Amino acid sequence: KAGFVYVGPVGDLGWTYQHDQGRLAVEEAFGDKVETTYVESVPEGADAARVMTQMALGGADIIFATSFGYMDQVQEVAAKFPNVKFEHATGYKRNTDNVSTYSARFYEGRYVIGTIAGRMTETNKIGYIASFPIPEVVRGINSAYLAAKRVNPDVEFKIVWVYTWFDPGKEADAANALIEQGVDVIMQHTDSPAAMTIAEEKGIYAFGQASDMKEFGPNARLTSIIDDWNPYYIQRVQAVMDGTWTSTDTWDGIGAGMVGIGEFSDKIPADVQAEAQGIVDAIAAGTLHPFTGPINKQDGSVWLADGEVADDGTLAGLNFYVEGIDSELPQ
Amino acid sequence: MLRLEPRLQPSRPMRLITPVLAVLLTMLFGGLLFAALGVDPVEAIKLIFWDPFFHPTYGAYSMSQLLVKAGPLILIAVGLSIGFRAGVWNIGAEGQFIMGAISGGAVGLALYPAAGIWVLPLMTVAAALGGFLWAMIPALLKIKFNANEILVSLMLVYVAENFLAAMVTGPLQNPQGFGFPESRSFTGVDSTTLPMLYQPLGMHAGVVVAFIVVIAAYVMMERHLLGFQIKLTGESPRAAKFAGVKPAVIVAITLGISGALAGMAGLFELTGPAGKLTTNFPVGYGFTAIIVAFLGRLNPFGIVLAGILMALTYIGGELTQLTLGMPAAAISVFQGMMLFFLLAVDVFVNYRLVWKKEVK
Amino acid sequence: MSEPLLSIEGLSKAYPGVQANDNVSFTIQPGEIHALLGENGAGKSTLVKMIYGLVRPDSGDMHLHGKHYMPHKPSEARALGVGMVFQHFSLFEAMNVAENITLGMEDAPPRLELAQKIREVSNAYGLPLDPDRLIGDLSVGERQRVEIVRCLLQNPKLLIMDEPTSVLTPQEVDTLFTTLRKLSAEGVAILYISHKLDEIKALCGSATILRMGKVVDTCIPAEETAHSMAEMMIGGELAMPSAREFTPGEVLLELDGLALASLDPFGTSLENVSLQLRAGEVLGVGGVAGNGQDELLLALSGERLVDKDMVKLKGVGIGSLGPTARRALGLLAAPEERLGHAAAPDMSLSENGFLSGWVRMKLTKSGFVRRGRRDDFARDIVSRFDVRTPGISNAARSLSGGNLQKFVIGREVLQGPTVLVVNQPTWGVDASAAAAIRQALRDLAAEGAAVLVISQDLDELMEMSDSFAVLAEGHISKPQPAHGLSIEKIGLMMGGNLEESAHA
Amino acid sequence: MDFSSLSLVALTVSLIGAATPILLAAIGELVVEKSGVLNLGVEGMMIIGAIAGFAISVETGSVWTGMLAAMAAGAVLALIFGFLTQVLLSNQVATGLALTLFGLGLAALLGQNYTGMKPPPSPRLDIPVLSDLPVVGPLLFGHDFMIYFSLLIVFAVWYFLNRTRAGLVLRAVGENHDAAHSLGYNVVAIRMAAIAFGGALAGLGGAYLSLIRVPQWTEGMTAGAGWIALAIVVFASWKPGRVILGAYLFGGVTILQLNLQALGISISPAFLSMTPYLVTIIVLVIMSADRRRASLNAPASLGRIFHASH
Ligand SMILES: Nc1ncnc2c1ncn2[C@@H]1O[C@H](COP(=O)(O)OP(=O)(O)OP(=O)(O)O)[C@@H](O)[C@H]1O
Ligand SMILES: Nc1ncnc2c1ncn2[C@@H]1O[C@H](COP(=O)(O)OP(=O)(O)OP(=O)(O)O)[C@@H](O)[C@H]1O
Ligand SMILES: [Mg+2]
Ligand SMILES: [Mg+2]
Repeated sequence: KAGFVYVGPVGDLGWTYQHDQGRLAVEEAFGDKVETTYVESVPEGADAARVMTQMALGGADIIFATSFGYMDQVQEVAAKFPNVKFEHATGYKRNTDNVSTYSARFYEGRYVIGTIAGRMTETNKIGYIASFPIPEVVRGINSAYLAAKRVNPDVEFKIVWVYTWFDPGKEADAANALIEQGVDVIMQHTDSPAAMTIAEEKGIYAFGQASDMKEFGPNARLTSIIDDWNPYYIQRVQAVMDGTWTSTDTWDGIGAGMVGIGEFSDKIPADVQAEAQGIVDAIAAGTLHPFTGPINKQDGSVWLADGEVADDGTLAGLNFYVEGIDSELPQ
Repeated sequence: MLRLEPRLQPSRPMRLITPVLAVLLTMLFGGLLFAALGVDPVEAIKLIFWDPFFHPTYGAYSMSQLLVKAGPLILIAVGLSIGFRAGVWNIGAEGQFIMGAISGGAVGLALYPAAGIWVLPLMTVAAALGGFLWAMIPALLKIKFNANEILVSLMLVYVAENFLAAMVTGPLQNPQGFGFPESRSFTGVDSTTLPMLYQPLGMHAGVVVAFIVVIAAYVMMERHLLGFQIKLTGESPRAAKFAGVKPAVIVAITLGISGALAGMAGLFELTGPAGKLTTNFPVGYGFTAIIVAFLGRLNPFGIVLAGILMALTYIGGELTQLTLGMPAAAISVFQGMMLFFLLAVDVFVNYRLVWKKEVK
Repeated sequence: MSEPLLSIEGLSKAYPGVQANDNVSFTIQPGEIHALLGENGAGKSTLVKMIYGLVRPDSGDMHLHGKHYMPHKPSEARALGVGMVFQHFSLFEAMNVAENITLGMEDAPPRLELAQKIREVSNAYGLPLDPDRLIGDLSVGERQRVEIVRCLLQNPKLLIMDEPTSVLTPQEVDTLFTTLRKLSAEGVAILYISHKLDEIKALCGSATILRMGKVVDTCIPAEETAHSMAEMMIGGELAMPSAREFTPGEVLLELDGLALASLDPFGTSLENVSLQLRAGEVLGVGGVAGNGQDELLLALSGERLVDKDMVKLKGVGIGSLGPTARRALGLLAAPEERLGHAAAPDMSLSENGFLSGWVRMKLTKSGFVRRGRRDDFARDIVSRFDVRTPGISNAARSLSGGNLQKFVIGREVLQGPTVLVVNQPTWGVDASAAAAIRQALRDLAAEGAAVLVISQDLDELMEMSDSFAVLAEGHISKPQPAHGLSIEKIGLMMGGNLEESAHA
Repeated sequence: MDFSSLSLVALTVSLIGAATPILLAAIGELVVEKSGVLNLGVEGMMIIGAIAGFAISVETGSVWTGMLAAMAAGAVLALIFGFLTQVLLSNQVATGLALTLFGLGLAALLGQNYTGMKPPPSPRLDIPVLSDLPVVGPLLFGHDFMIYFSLLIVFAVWYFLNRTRAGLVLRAVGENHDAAHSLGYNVVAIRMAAIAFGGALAGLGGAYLSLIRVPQWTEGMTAGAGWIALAIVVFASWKPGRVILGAYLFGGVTILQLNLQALGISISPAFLSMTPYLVTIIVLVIMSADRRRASLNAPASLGRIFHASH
């Protein structure tokens, strides 16, 4: 029996939606052998602890807590139910050995779309709709910027922080504001497909986020970064059934299939498609790491020496822009 | 023709019957809604109203969570009800809740890592003050400029939310938190953890404070001159002026009290169930409390029952999601219905239904 | 006699707890001015509202011009030639005269044409009106003109007037009577309600008297005295206030250059109001409503603050003190509006007693309400002032106007004030209740308090006051002995001619 | 910093888009308040309009039908409020809040099967030659039809309230319901009609959001717009023309802060995000400070319960 705790509604077409796809994949894979339950729109804090406790009481063997903000509650409930396995997405605490954490290296995907954006922009201005200044988002901006800069030295990033994960109206306004600044490719780190629809309407390019979003921008969408939790969820549920489940910290990317790159649009010229595919393959093979030196911090100081690769610890807490981004990181 | 006819005095029996009637009507129509969603209505109603107490597996635990959920609702709603009775419509308690948590939290973080039993009381005072001051903004703007407090207090909720975001990515951010937008955990340290007094009922110190406030509010409203003046202001502002009540003072006092209580609720949430400040810290207690205040008929003891009833629909609602796979939205609709029915049957307290035939 | 214009046949109407009208029948002839008399709550307004289609009777029938008549709504009544001027005006302050008139007409002509007609008709009947002025800016007399002109524009056959003169100057009353007589001569019937029996005598050709919803008598007013009509109304003997000697004592209240800007966008500001009030004295302040009466009461009750020395109580400046402090010192007040100002409608009588009485009657102890004493105080008021109510836990709004007024006055009188200020103490109150209230105020003065009575009712002021002053456009005339003032002279003063009095 | 790239024309065009849902809802609420009723449930009616408009457009393939459905849905929801407050005499503040809660929940429930869908495209009114003119082209002729419609509605409301007898009656009811009743007007029926109209326009505002501005359906997508609409009515001191000013000002501040960010200005975005709300408060204060003017325009019976005894 597997329980899923979601922070948003399953219909958000973004973060929660993809986790729920994972749950459905589990049902699909195991059929009658597994029963899944979920509670949606669970606020972080006491409500999350309560829902997880009730799931545990209700006999769940494994519980997927799919928001970073559930971290303390996961530890608390896990300590009370040593026989239940807890999987906490994007967290970093594993206080008891029945807790695993897992996350995806979305920055790898952003390196791919950064490359495409750098090639596709004609105005050399790329827009970025950002939610909150947290390491996850900063990592994505840096990665995309490094990739774009590499293929197009003239490229410039325009970043708008909307301070929300989900507000279609505001995201649409932000997209419009960016377009007015001459941006012709938009990336986003928010959850709704609003920016995609605006891009479609205004005839510029954008990338799907979390889910493919093709239906929102048949012309605008170049490709997408897809959260694909299915393999991981199936594997973890299988492990519980086999009794082989252990506490782990998983941070997988393109290689493990946790980060999917959507189908390339035929708007992308063949050579760029090939270049992007090359990057996908190289990252998957482990031969390319987006954060490989020489990289300076925004203030010009050296972050990574030539050939040096950022360690996961630094990446996990990344809180500065790399050199070249002409904007201040809100603190 | 059916007509409503005013009663000479509000009916006492109706005061007691109508809430029960409203809940029964909600069960009936809610059941129809659930049936339409393809869920067994009897099972769903039982899960919401009965199982949080008596379910063999969930009951004991759910019961311990009722007060945890109801506590902040009651604390905020009692404060709001005092204002509502004076005709002062503070609907920005959510903002005061946030600002209370921020100010109380800031004091706790400033003292970090000092330990001592005085830390938590000091934080509570700071939180009350934070909520109080935030509520003073609409109060002063109303007093000085006649600005509508409904809208000002509401706009300030959005301001407070953004302020919270600035704080947890700035001054109050956990230096050891890997850059995540959150403060240190308050529940990790004894001196900043809200004591849990009786686990089986989820009775933490904040709930106890809420109950003390309920009693104090009752005494104030029913036995004290100030309570009389507050009610008088709401009933008849001009008569209140005649009686020597200064409207500005009542606006300031009632908004101040509700702000301070919402601020305290914010701190109890912070140092208890929530544990730390994040951008997701506010979960709407300030708005739900408005409904609780009306469900409880603006009476402190009524609010206790209403708060628990509301908590029941949340917790029971989760059980229906867990066991019947019912969508969360169905529970919001259910809660909205309950409020509609309560407001609807309320008319019978002051009016009676009569049948009159028409003359040609 | 010819066929009656309107015949009323057995109309009955019950409200919860009262039979407002009980099998009422009478007829009105064309061109007749017919009075409807009765105590407060006798059912006069209810009856005329049924004629106007605003209230549906429980049973009974009516005929207009011999045809079955039972209007479902006022527009039907208006269409059949029935017009009505309400006891409480049905006007919209923030709108202009023309808009207000349009609202009361079925098929109002376009704006310009209507404005023209308003000017014509209003001038023809001696009630000139400017169609573009805001109602809020008009005096009460002018507002009433609007109501009347609104009816006249629709060529009524029957005009109902519910207490139209309670707020007019004597000159305005005269103008109104001229208009009504003219209408009557043109064949318009008038159904006229008033508590002012002298007016009834002067104006009406016949009268129907109601008591507790029933028709108890009819009479020809010209053949009766005011006293005899009053006794028909109450069905018993009318107590008249006793005569009283007045020996002025020390100065208790002094107003010195009192000035106060009105907060009401349509109110009048007070300017340089000065007067003295001595122990044992009843000072009557006359004047048309809307000339600063409300502001004067607010300045004295302490609801509005002024400079410290503008108001002195026993020589001590108290202008900057609020109502509570003033009460503690002995300056009490009873405002005009009973429900919503003097009393909170939905609160019980015991709470309403507490409302102004808690300071002097010591109804609190360290801020807590002493509920026993509070209830005793309310019970005391109810029994000493003959307030008719089932009990002190009843809401203020459940009382009839006259009874609530007795409660309000009683509440202040029983607190033993040094100075009591009352505004319109008997407005809309029936004869016996009014007599009781006046007697109580005079008794208070006889005991050595000073009483300031603001009123629009000149007869009342003449009957009660030792000295008299007039408030006009925010200025007050020099108080003079009431004794020996002529109605004409007072009328001129009320019209704003304060010089007349100052030189007199 | 380079402000030259901040195009006023483009800014204006997009602020109009951002302001239109608020404008529609606010002008509807203005009529409701002019009749003496305070309906705080605008947010709930908007979101119901958003989903109803979206769902019906998707089902029928016609944006027009969707818009009509949104208006009907908003009106129906408003009539629940009307029934409770006008017939059952419930407290308007509490009922309005309940309406918002109910509307948000119901919309989420109804919208479960519509997430991720794309509505049919809405016709634009790009007038071929005119909209290509510099400056005036995009400013005057480059909008979607709803923007013109919203301005038309504001004008119609102004005309109705100030130039027609029915409008006069509506204002009279809001001014003094007892007097209006004495003159024989059916206060409850008139208010019900106003409430339904307000609901219809709030619903239309919601549909604008889900069909044109964002075009998609997502839960909670009104994100507080209904509350802003309420603020704008006070801000406009109950005058239709000023509602346009208020809505465009709010839209303008919202858009401007995003544009300033895109320009790279270095003010904390959290603080920039507060500005629309702070500006609303400040203007509210300025508008309310003149007590005489405010009290003349404010419907005197606003929020008071009316009960006619017969
Ligand atoms: N709408 C109502 N609901 C309940 N009772 C009413 C209503 N209107 C009048 N009454 C009651 O009916 C009775 C008659 O009232 P009505 O207003 O007709 O008296 P009136 O003769 O006009 O008195 P007044 O001289 O004070 O104007 C009173 O007891 C009054 O309280
Ligand atoms: N200072 C106080 N502190 C707390 N409660 C008080 C205080 N003063 C009065 N009360 C409460 O208020 C109520 C009425 O007060 P009190 O007994 O002084 O008035 P009373 O007129 O003598 O009333 P009763 O006739 O009922 O005894 C009582 O319930 C009393 O307990
Ligand atoms: Mg009457
Ligand atoms: Mg005692």
